[in-house]
Amino acid sequence: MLPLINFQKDWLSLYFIFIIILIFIPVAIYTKGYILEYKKHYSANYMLVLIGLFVASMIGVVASSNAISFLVFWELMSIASFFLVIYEYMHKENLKAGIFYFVMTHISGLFLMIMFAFLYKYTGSFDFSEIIKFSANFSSKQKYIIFILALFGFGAKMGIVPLHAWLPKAHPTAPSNVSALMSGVMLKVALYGFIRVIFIFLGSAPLICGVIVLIIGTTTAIFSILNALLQNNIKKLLAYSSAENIGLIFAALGISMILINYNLLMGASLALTAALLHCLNHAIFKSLLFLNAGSVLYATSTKNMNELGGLHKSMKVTAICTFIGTCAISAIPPFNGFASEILILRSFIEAITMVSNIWIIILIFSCGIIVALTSGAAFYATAKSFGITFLGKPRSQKAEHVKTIPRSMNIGQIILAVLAIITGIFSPFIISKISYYTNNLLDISGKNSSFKNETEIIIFTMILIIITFILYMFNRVNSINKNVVINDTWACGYNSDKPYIQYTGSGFVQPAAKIFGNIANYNKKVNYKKSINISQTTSDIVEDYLYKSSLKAVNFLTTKILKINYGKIQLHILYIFISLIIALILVLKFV
Amino acid sequence: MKYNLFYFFQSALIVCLSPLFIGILKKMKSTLRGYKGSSILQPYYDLSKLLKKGMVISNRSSFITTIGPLVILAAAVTTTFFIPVFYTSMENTIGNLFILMFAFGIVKIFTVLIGLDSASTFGGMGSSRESFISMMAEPLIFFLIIFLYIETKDFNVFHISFINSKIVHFDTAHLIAMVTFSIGILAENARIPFDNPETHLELTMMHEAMILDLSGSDLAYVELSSYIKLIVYLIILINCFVPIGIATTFTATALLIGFITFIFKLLFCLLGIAIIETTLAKSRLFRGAELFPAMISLGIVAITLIYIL
Amino acid sequence: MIEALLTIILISSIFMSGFRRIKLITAGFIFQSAAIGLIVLKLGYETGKVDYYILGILTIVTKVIIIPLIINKSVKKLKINREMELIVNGFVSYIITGIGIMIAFGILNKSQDNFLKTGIALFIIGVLLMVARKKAITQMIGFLIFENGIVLFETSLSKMSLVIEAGIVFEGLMLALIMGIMIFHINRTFDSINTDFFENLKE
Amino acid sequence: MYIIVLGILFLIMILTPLIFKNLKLTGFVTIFGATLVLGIVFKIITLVSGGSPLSYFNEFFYIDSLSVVQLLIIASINIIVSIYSYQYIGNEIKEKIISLKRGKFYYFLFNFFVFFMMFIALTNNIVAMWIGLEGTTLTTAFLIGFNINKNSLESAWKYIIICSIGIGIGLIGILIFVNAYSNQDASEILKWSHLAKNSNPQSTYSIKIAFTLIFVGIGTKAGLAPMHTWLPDAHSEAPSPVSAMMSGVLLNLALYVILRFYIITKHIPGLQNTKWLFIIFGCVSLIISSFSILRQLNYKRMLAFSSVENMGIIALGLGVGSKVAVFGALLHSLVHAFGKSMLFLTAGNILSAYKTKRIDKINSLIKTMPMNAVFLILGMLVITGAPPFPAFFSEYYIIVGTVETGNYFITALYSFCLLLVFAGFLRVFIKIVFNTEPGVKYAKMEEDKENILPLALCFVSIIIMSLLMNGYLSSMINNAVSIICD
Repeated sequence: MLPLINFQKDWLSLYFIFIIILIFIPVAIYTKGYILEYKKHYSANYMLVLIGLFVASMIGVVASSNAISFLVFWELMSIASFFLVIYEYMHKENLKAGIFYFVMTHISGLFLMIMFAFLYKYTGSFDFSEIIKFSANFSSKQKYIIFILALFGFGAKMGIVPLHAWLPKAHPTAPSNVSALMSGVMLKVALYGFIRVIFIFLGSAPLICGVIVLIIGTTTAIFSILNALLQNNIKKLLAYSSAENIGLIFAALGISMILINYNLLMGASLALTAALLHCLNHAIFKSLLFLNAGSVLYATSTKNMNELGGLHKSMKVTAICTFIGTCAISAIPPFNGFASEILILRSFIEAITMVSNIWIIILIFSCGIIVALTSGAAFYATAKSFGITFLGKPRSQKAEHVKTIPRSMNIGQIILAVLAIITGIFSPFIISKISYYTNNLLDISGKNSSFKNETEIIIFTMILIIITFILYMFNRVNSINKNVVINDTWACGYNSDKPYIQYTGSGFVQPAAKIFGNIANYNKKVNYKKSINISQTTSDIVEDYLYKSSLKAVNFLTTKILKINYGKIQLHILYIFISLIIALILVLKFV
Repeated sequence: MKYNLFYFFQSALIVCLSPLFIGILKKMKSTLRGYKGSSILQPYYDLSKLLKKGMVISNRSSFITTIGPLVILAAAVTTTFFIPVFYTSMENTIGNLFILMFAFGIVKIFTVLIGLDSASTFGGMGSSRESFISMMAEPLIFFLIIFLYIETKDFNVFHISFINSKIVHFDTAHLIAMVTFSIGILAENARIPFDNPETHLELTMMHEAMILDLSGSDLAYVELSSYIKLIVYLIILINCFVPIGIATTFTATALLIGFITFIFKLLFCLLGIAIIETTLAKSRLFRGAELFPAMISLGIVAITLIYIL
Repeated sequence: MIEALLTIILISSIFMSGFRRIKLITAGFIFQSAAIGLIVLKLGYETGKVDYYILGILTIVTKVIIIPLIINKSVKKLKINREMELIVNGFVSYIITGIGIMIAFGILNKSQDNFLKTGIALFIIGVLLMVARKKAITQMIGFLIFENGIVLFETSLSKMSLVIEAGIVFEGLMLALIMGIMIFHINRTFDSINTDFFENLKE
Repeated sequence: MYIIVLGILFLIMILTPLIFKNLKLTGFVTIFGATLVLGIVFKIITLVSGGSPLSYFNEFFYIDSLSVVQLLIIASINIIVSIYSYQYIGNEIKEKIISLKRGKFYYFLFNFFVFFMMFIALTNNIVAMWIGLEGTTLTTAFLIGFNINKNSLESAWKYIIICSIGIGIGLIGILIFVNAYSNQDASEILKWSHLAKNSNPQSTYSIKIAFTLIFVGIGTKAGLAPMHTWLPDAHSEAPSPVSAMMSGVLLNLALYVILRFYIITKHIPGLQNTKWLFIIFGCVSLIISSFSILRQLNYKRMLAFSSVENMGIIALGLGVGSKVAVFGALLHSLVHAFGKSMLFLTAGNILSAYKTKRIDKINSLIKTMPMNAVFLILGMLVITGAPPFPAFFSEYYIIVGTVETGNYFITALYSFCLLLVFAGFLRVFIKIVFNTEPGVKYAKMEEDKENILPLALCFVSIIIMSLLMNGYLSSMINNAVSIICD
C-alpha cells in the first residue's frame, strides 16, 4: 500500500536516465561558473541543493517502478523546479511566473494522481509490473479514460497547447542552467511518462487517441514556433521553441499510435524511434542553447536581443557553441537535430503510404505539411536568435561592455556542442540501437527493414569535410600575396558607426509577423510624438482567451461564495437550520 | 568502384559546367530581350577575376564570414555527389532526398548569417526575406518528397529516377507535382518572381543583399555555389520527374543518349527560366509568399489525385 | 396537571416570540422554566426516581433564579429595554411560529408524546428568537429557550445516569453565565449589544 | 490506572495557575505535565497496538485504536503548544498587552480545554462525549475572546452562539439516538462499545433522524460548511496557540465524535447510505473553503479556511468509505493536526513581530525572519499535500478511494478544490515570504529566533511520521481503519 522505492531497469528508463545524466554533467560544470553572478544577492548553496534535488527527483521519476514513488518523485521534481524558477525572487514577475508554473504543474500532478488511481482500480495494483501484466485486458473505454488523463497530466508538464502557457513564463525567469535542465530534461521526463503509459501500459491506444495526439502535437508545434518567431527575449524564444519540439515529438508519437492501431508495426516503430531520438537530440541542443543564453545574460545582463549584437568578438566560444546549437536546431546536417527531423518527416511520409483509410491519410498529410512549415519557421527563429545576438554591431552599451565568462561555463557549453556534433554524425548507430528496442517493444524484432541507408549521413559528412579541406587549401594558396583590407562596413555613404542601421530582431521577422502575426496576437503601434517610435507587442492568445476567461469564472464564483462567509450572525444560525432541514429531507428520502 | 568513379566524374562535370549553364541562361535572357548580351563563358571570367582580386572585409565580421563562403561552396559541391546526372542504377546506396534537401540548409544558414554578419542594413533585410521565403518553401519540399515516395516507395534520388525512367505516360498528379516543384526551385534559388538575381536595387534584392559585403574570392565561392545550387535543383527536377532517356545500363550508347537527353532537358529548363524571367516582373515579397499556399493546395490536389484516381 | 403545565409552556413561548420588551421575554422565560421544572418534579413524584427530582431542582434553581438574575443585571447595566428594530416583526413572528409549530406537530402526529411536541415548539421559538432578533441578549434568551426544549426532550426520552444529567444541566448554566459575561464585555467595548455592530470581521 | 494518573496530572495542571502566583512555574508545570501526558499516551498506544481495546471503570473509559489516533494528536500538539505558550504569554506580559492575572487565566482555561479533549477521546459514554464537546466550547469561548477587543469579542460571541446551537442540536440527536435503543439494557445503552456491537435498534427511522441531527449539530463544531461560519472568525482572532490547538485538534475531535456515531449507524442494516452525509458536507466544505481561500486579506483567516477545507477532505475520505480512503482520512487528520499547528504557530510568530494580520503588509519574510519563513513554506507544502510529507499520501489515498468506488464526479470536484487551495496558498505565502518591494531595505528582525523550538518540533514530528509511514504508523492507522470499515 505504501511506496517502497524499487527501481526498475528496463530500456526506456535507462534511456531517459542516460539523457538526464548526459545533460546534467555539462550543466553542472556550467553551474560552477554561472553561480558567481548570483552570489551577491542570493545563496549559492540553496541553488546547488535544489538542483541536486531536482535532478535526483527526475531520475527518481524515470526509475520508479511503482505509481506511488513515481508520483512522489514527480511532485518533488515540481517543487524543486518551482523553487528554482523563483530563485531570483527579488523580481516580482519571477514570483508571478513561478506561481503560474507551480499551479500548472500541480494540475498535471493531479491528473496523474487520478490516472494512477484509475490504473489501480482497473488492475488492482500500483506496481508497474502488475499493470503491464494486465495491459492486454484493458477495455477500450478504460483506455480512453487513461489516455485522456495521461494526455492532460503529462501534457501540462510538457507544454502542449493549450497547457503550454507556463513554458514561456517559467523558462525565461529561471536561471539559465535551470532552464537548460527544465527544457532539456524535465520535458523529456514528462514524455517518458506519456510513452510509458500509452505504449507500455496500454499497449495500443484506440485510433482516436492517436489522431488526437497527432493533431495536438502539430498544433503545438506550429503555434509555439510562430510565437517563438516573434519573441525578442532570447530565453522566451527558446522556451517557445521547446514547446515546438515537444509538439514534433508528440506528433511522431501520434503517428506511431495510429499505425499501431492499423497493426503497421514497422512504421510505428519508426515513428517511435524518431520521437525517442528527438528527445535525446532536443535535450542536447536545447540545453546548449539555454546555456548560451545564460552566458549572454551573464556577460551583458540582458535577455533582449534588440539590445545585443556583435557578441561574437567578445564571446568567441559562446558564439561558436551557439552557432552549433543553431545549426542543430534548424536541422542542418551533420548536426544532431537533422537526424531526428528526417526520421520524423520520414515517419509521416511512410505513414501516408502505409495507411489505407483516406481520412487518416489526409490528416497525416496536412499535419506533415504543417510540420514542414514548422521546421522552416524553426530555422527562421533560430537564425534570428543567433544572428541578432551575436553578429553585427553592438546595439547598446550593455552589449559593448561585456563581462568575461568563467572558464567552467565555457567548458559546459563546449561539451554540449561536441555532443551535438557527435550525436549528429553517429546518429545511425544511435538509431539502430533505439530501433532495436522499439522493435522489441512492438514485437517485430528481427525484421529491421525500415532502417536502411542510414549511414549515408556519415558519408555525407566525410565528403563535406574533405571538400571543405580541399577548398581551404586552395583558398590558402589562392590568398597568398593578396591584400586584405579590413574596414568599416559600407553604409551607402552614411556614417556607419550607428548600430541602429542594422536590422533588429523585430525587423528581422517582420514578414512573418505580417502574415502570421494574428497567431501571436502581434500588435504594432507607431507614435509620432517628438520622435518616431515603434512599439510592437505580442501575447499568447491561448493565455489571453482560455486562461483569463477561466480565471474570470473562478473570480466570479469566489465573489459569490465569499458572501456566504460574511453576514449577520442571524443568517449564520439560519444556515445551520437550513442545512439541517435539507439533510433531514435527504436522509429521510434516500436512506 | 567503377560506378563510383563514374558518379564522381558526373558530379565533377556538373561542378565544372554549372557556370557555363548560367552563362547560357544569361545569354538566353538577353537574346529574348533583344540585345546581344555577354558571352556564355562570362561567368568563368567573372569567377577568375574575383579569385584574383584582393578582399575587403568588414571589421565587424566574424568567423561566419571567414568560413562561410568556403562551407557554402563545399556543401553545394557535396550535393552534386548525391544526385544522378545521366546515369542511374538501383545499386546506389547514397542519394537520400532528405539529406540533399537538408544539405541546402547549410548553404541557406550560412548565407543568412553572412547577411547579418557585417552589420549593414541590406544584409539584414536580405536575410530576413530569404529566411521568410525558405520557411514558406519548406512545405513544398516536403510535399515533393512525399509525392515521390508515394510514387516510387523510395527516398533515394537514384532509385527514384531509375523507377520513374520507366514511366512513359505521365498522369495529371505527376505534372502538377512537377509544376509545384519548379516553382519551389524558383523560390529556393532566388529567381523571379521571388527575387531578381540581376539587380542590386536595395528594395528588391534578397540573395544579392546578403552577400553584398563579400568580395574577392569569397564572393567567387558564393557565386559559384549559387550556380551549382540552381543546376542541382534543376537536375533533381529533371531526373525525378522526367528521367526519360537517362542511362540505366552502363553501356556507351545508353550513356551517350542519356547525356544528350540530359543536356536538352537542362537547356529546356533554362529556357523556361529565361522566359519566366523576361516576361514576369519581380513581385512584392508578400505577393510572392501568396504563391506558396497556392502551391501547397496544388500539392494536396496532386496527392489526392494519386489516391483517388 | 402536566397538561396544564405544558399549556403554560406553549402559551408563554408563543408570546415570547413576539415580545419586544426584554423584561417581558425574561418573565416569559421564568414562567416557562418554572413550568418545566415542575413537570420534572411531577414526573419524579409519579415514578419515584431521584433523578427527576434532582433534575427538576437543578432546572428551577438555575433557570428560574440564577439565569434571570444574570439577565436582569445585564439589562440594568445596559439600559436596554426593548428590541428596537426587528429583522422579522412581531406579527410575522407569530405567524411563523404558528406555522412552524403546526408543521412540527403535523410531522409528529403519530406520536402521543406531548413532551416531544412541546420540546419541538420550544426549539422553533428559540431559533426564531436567535435568527430574527438583533440584540445579543435576545439571542441568548433564544438559546436558553432552545435549551429548555432539550430538557423537555430529555425527560421524555432518556434514561441516563444522574452524573450525566447533572453534567448537561450544569453546562447549560455555565453557558448562560459565559454568555452573560460576554454580553457585559460586548457592551463595554461596543457601547451596544446590537449585533449589527458585529461587522469588523469582513474581509 | 493510567486514567487516574492522567486525571491527577490534569488536576495539578489546572489548579497550578489558580494556586501559585508565579507564571513561570505554571508554564513549566504545564510543559512538564504535557510531557508526562504524552508519555502515558505512548504507553497506552503500545498497550493498544495489539488491536485489543482497553477499558476502565466499568467501561466508562474505553481506548481502541481509533481513540489512540486522537490521543496521539491531542497529546503531541498539546506539548508543542505548551512550549509555544510559555514564550508567547511571557512576551505578551512583557509587552503589557495582558496582565499577569490573565496570563494565569489563560493557563487555567488552556489546561481545562486539553482536559476536555482528552476526556472526549477516552470516554466510552456517548453522552459524556457530548459533555466533553460542550466543555471545550465553554473553555475556548474565553480563549477566543482572550484579547478583549471588538474583533475578538465579536468572534467569541459568534462562536459561542453558533457552536452552542450546533451542540444543542447534537444533544437532541443523541437523545433520540439513545431512545431508539430503549429496548436494551438501560445500564449499557450509553456505552459506545455496547452499541457498536448490537445493531438492532427499536426503530431505524429515529436512528436516521438522530444521526442527521448529530451530524449537522456536531458538524457545526467540526467546522463543516455551511455551518463553518464561526470558524474563520474564531481562529483568526484567538491567540495563535489556541488557534493551533483548535484547528489542529478540536475540529478533528468533533469529527471523531461524529465518526463514533457513524460506526454505530453504519452497522445497522439499511443505513449504509448515511455516508452520503459525509460526502455531501465534505464536498460543500471543500468548495466553499477553497473558493474563500482565494481572496483572503488576513493570513490567519486563510489558515482557518484551510482548516475547513481539510475537515472537508477528512469527511469526504470517511464518507467514501473504502479502506484506502478511510486510511487516507485518518492519516490526513494526523498530518493536518501537525501541519496546521505549525502554520498557526508560525503565523503567531509573524503576528507578534509585525503586529498585523494583513497579508499585504508583510513582505520579504525570508529576509526579515528567515527561520519562520522556512517553516512557513514547509508548512504550506505540508498542508497542500506535497510529497514527501504524509499529506500527499493521505490526499492521494482519498483520490484513489473516490475513483475506486466510482464517484468520478467527486474525484473531479475534489481535485479541483485541491488545486484552488493550492493556488490560493501559493499566491499568499510566496508573496509573504519572497516578495520584495523595490527600494525597501529589509533588516533581520530580533523576533525571528524567539519561538522556533515548537515549530521545529512540529516539523520533526511530521518528518518522523513520513519515516514511520511504512511501519508503525500505518499499522496503527490500519487498526483504526478496521474499526471503521469492518
